[in-house]
Amino acid sequence: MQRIGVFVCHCGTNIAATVDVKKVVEMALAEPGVVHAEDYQYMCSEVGQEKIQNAIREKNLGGVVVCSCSPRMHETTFRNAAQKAGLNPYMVEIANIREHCSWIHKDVKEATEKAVILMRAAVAKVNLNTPLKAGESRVTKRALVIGGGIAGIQTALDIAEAGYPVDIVEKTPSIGGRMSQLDKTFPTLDCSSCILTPKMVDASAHPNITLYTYSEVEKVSGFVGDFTVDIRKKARSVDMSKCTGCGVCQEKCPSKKIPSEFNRGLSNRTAIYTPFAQAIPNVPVIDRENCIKFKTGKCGVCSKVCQAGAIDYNQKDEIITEKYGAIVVATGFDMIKLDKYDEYAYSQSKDVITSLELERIMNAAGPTSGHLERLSDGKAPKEIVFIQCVGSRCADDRGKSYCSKICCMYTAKHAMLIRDKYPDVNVTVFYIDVRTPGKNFDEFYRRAVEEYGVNYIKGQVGKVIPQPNGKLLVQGADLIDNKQILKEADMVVLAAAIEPNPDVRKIATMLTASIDTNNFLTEAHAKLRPVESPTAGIFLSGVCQGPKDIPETVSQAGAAAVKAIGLLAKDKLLTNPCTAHSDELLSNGCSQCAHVCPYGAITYEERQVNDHGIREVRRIAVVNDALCQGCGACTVTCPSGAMDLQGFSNRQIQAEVDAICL
Amino acid sequence: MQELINRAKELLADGTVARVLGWKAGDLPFNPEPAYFEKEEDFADFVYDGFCGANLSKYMIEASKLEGKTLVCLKPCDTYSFRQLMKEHRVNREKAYIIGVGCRGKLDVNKIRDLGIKGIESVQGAEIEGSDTLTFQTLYGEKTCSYADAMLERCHVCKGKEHMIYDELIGESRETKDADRFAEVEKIEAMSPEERFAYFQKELSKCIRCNACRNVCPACSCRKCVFDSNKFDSAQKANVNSFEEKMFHIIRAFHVAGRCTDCGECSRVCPQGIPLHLFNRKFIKDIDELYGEYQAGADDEERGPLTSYTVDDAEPGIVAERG
Amino acid sequence: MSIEAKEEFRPKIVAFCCNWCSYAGADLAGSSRLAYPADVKIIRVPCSCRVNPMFILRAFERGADGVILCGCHPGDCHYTSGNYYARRRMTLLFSMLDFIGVENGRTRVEWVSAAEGVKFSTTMREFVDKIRSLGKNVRLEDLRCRN
Amino acid sequence: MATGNKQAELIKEISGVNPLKCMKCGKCSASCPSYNEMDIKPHQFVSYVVNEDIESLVNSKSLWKCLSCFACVERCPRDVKPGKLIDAARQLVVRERGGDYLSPNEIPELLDPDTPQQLLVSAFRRYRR
Repeated sequence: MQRIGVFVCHCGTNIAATVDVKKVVEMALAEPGVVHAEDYQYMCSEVGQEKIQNAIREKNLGGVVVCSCSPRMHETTFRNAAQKAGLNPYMVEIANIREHCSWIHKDVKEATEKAVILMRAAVAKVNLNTPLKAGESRVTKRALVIGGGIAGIQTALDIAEAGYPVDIVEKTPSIGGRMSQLDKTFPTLDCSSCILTPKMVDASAHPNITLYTYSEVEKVSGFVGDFTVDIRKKARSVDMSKCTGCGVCQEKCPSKKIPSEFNRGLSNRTAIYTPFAQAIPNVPVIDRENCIKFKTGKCGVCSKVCQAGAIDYNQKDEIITEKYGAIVVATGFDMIKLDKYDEYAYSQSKDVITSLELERIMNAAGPTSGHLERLSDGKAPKEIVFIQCVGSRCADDRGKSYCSKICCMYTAKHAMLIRDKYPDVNVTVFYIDVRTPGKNFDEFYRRAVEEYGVNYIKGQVGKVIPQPNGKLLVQGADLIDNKQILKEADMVVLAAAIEPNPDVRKIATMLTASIDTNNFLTEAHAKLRPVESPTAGIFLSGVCQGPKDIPETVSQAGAAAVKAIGLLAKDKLLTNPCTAHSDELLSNGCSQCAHVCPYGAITYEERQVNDHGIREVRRIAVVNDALCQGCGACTVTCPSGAMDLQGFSNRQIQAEVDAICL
Repeated sequence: MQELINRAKELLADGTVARVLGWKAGDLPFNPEPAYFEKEEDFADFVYDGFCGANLSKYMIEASKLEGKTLVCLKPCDTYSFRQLMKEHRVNREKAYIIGVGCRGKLDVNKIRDLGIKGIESVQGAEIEGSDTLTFQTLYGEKTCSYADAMLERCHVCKGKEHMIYDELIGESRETKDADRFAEVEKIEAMSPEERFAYFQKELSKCIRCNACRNVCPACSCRKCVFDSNKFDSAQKANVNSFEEKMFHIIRAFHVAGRCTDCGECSRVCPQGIPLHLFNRKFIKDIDELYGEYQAGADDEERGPLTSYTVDDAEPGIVAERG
Repeated sequence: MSIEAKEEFRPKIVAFCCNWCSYAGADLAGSSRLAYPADVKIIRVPCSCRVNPMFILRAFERGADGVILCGCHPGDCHYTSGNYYARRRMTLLFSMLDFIGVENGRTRVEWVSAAEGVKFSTTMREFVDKIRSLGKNVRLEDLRCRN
Repeated sequence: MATGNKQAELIKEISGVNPLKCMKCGKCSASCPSYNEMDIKPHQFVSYVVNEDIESLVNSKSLWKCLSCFACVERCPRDVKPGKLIDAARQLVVRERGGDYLSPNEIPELLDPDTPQQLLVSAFRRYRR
């Protein structure tokens, strides 16, 4: 029986308000094996930790139970404190009497009773704890960045600057991502490609960065410090080493009727194309679905006109397998589909467009080469209406429940740019609340209202009716003047909600990174660890973790890079010692456990054993501690209980069950 | 049977095998016992007839450790168990010389007694080549019954007479399947929960924890059973109350789930006549329904249903929906 | 059972929560102050595949009235395949318990992600109500452990 | 006003609506075809119920101007269903003992050509229930 110390935390009033901590201490002293129990206001504070350390030294404690907040918060804190006092850190157990007790039960008697039971369960578990020593595993000094937008580029640059090799995997033919489609960026209105292209060039020129464009991650195995990733480099049908980027093939390509994804389908592109002028790498890709050569076998104009002889029709997809220590997800976002929002007549009229489509229209390299005109008849619009929160802040199943955060700012930007370039155009914005928090953000919005006379109306738009005369009748409400507004507009711009890149769920499954119901990757802790996934070795950069604008994306990208560098800088990683262990006298060697092990950590050996006098060679299961992550699947498949998990052993969990049910 | 004995003697004589694992006549005409035959003369009381229901695969676990090869007579249903043990590396294929013996269904002495035939002194017609009717010389005169009426339940739902693994075949087999394998299970499933609970309470209360079912089951062959070790703090020598009766049989069925070949030995050897095969067959029925037909021991590589998964398996809630 | 008897019957419920998703979901339910009855006690396990049927039977033996196992949504498991194995094992176990006549409402599996605090607390409240309606566990209990 | 609180609770119960979910976006008013005839606008139904000022809601013109076309219920992003709220408020009046409300057989005389068809449909729907 261990000598156990129980430490009950008040957590200020978080616990003490509904749990009678004194009673818990009193009941703790009554538990067998408990030789010391005390409570303190903030057990996780320096003073609190010292109390634990003193108690360990004075009372020669063999085990410590801390009744406090969730182990996911301070388990490491208390384990380190115990280690400094000479106690093996894995002889510390946490009873979660805050999130699982005091915060969710109002009745003090009930909450205290439950806290005592949880304390008893933790004491029962600590009684059977064995001292464990964290193992070590090596770290591959290479990082992988999934997604080549501004987030991926910034993270890769920062990691590369620290001297570590980085690979960027980008699904589209060029890096640049969503930002490359923008015209100007708030709050400083500088041109998006002017500030992005230098970074793209740096990324492609940096010796430590390797670009895999037109490629996707196919398979990820392994774990922190030792990921093995298969990257599918899709066939570009162009030899990147030979192509000089002259662009002749794109001019001569006869198949010109393919909607350009880059221009959101507002203009067409050829079968062999680079997404935009400043594309990096500036090497075109043949879209095999629409290329006449691939569909019918005829044509082949591009290979005829190409002086460099770079066209190669039978180029095959290539699978590159690489080892990485850290993986950063930077998969970015897209606008939601508006088919469920037909009250805005998005699908009925070409003049109802989304803000991203407006970005392309106002962009000099866009479909209308920068002239603001209606897509239906090409005329210059006189009346433009912006509708905010289309699909955002919607609790129904049509849209997204969250606020997309960037629409108020980019709509103010659009309004300001339009009023500045075309003073005679009237701009009206229907809004619920204008949310422009941040440095110089509100001043930016006020400039749009005060200096450029953008007409902001507090109230939503009920419906948009395309009129026979080609105009759009917008029926909205003005809640301040309590009037219903009927406005004829030439163009309606919808600030549609944004959602994460649709195939991030596939990537999250591959990385075993947890993901929420809105497809945003869940961070390890919303406030304290926003750029790390709970899965060790996986970091989050950019909108894949939540809606954010470019300044935040870049700062988060840098943070993710620092976290990754922090990991790569280590030569050795402490591995989780709670791994499986096979008892050689009981093991049947029946290989059921190897089938369920996700990490292939179990192998079999013919070993000479002495089982109470019976000396024979037996086939024994052996666990490789470096690979085992401690999930415990093998312990249940093993009928005889030979396979057991250190730290969560069969007897420990049974002891907890007993303590709870008595 | 004689052909089997001659072949066995031959193999023993020319040294291909060091011993022969078969059945030797017991003290009564209807309880032959598995036995080793190492010398010519032992074969005097070698027997292979309708009462030899024992599945000899499990003995091969220990026999694989002995010197030299062992000749083993396996009935068609036994061969599934042997292949399953091979898949789990518990038996050594090279150390076994398998003779696939013919089978026309095995007899259940309890059924014979239920037919009112007691005090049996001798039996005719039970031989492998025997007839379809059994004649018994009993203390109370001569009694007869049909072979089919006395057959084990498992033979009425026999998985087929094809031997899964053998070195040579001796003797013909005759199809005996004339019932649906899951009929009994479905009959119980159709009962109300209270009736089911009462049914199993009655059946399991007879359990005296003699562990015969565990000792005979080829799938239930851990070096040290979880109910005997301190690994789980569940060491139970005897059932103290109804919970432990249920616990032992549920956990035993769970441990062999996906590995049980439905050889029916557990029910055959249970001295209390508890239909233990119902537990295993229930798991087999669920596995077949939810995860696709699977017969343990029918192949060498495929992973068992409990050590594999598909992304769209049924949710556990399906049990509640089925009601 | 009369209403009063039901009121003072406090079920004992054991919840096995996987460390990566449902335990974090329970924490989120806690930090969002989403109350659920105090009869539920949570045991942290590395993954839902760590829960052995013997633990569940052990809980019932020791007097638990309901056992719920929470894990990551299939596909989200931190160990890639843990919850898939748990799903098969629990389906078979629940089917066997139902087969021997134990009320099948007493056991349940629920997939709760780290972001679903609301779902965690509503699931717990639903489960406690279900167990209250089923009453004391008499079919799977060990009289010696009746305290 | 105690009765206001009781009436507000009654309205919430009949309509099954939680008015606190309203984020004041005004989409219901924007979609309302008979907005201009109303004195209390659809987005105000919600705040009147929240502030339990049922008296003025019940005596307002809007009570009978609402055509129950449920455009506001269809479009409300927060699922607050203002149409159901005013419907419930009408129920309060309709269910009042001795209240001077419209009885089904009074309708034929009141018909005049330019009564909007939709009003008839919703009236029939109301009294048929």
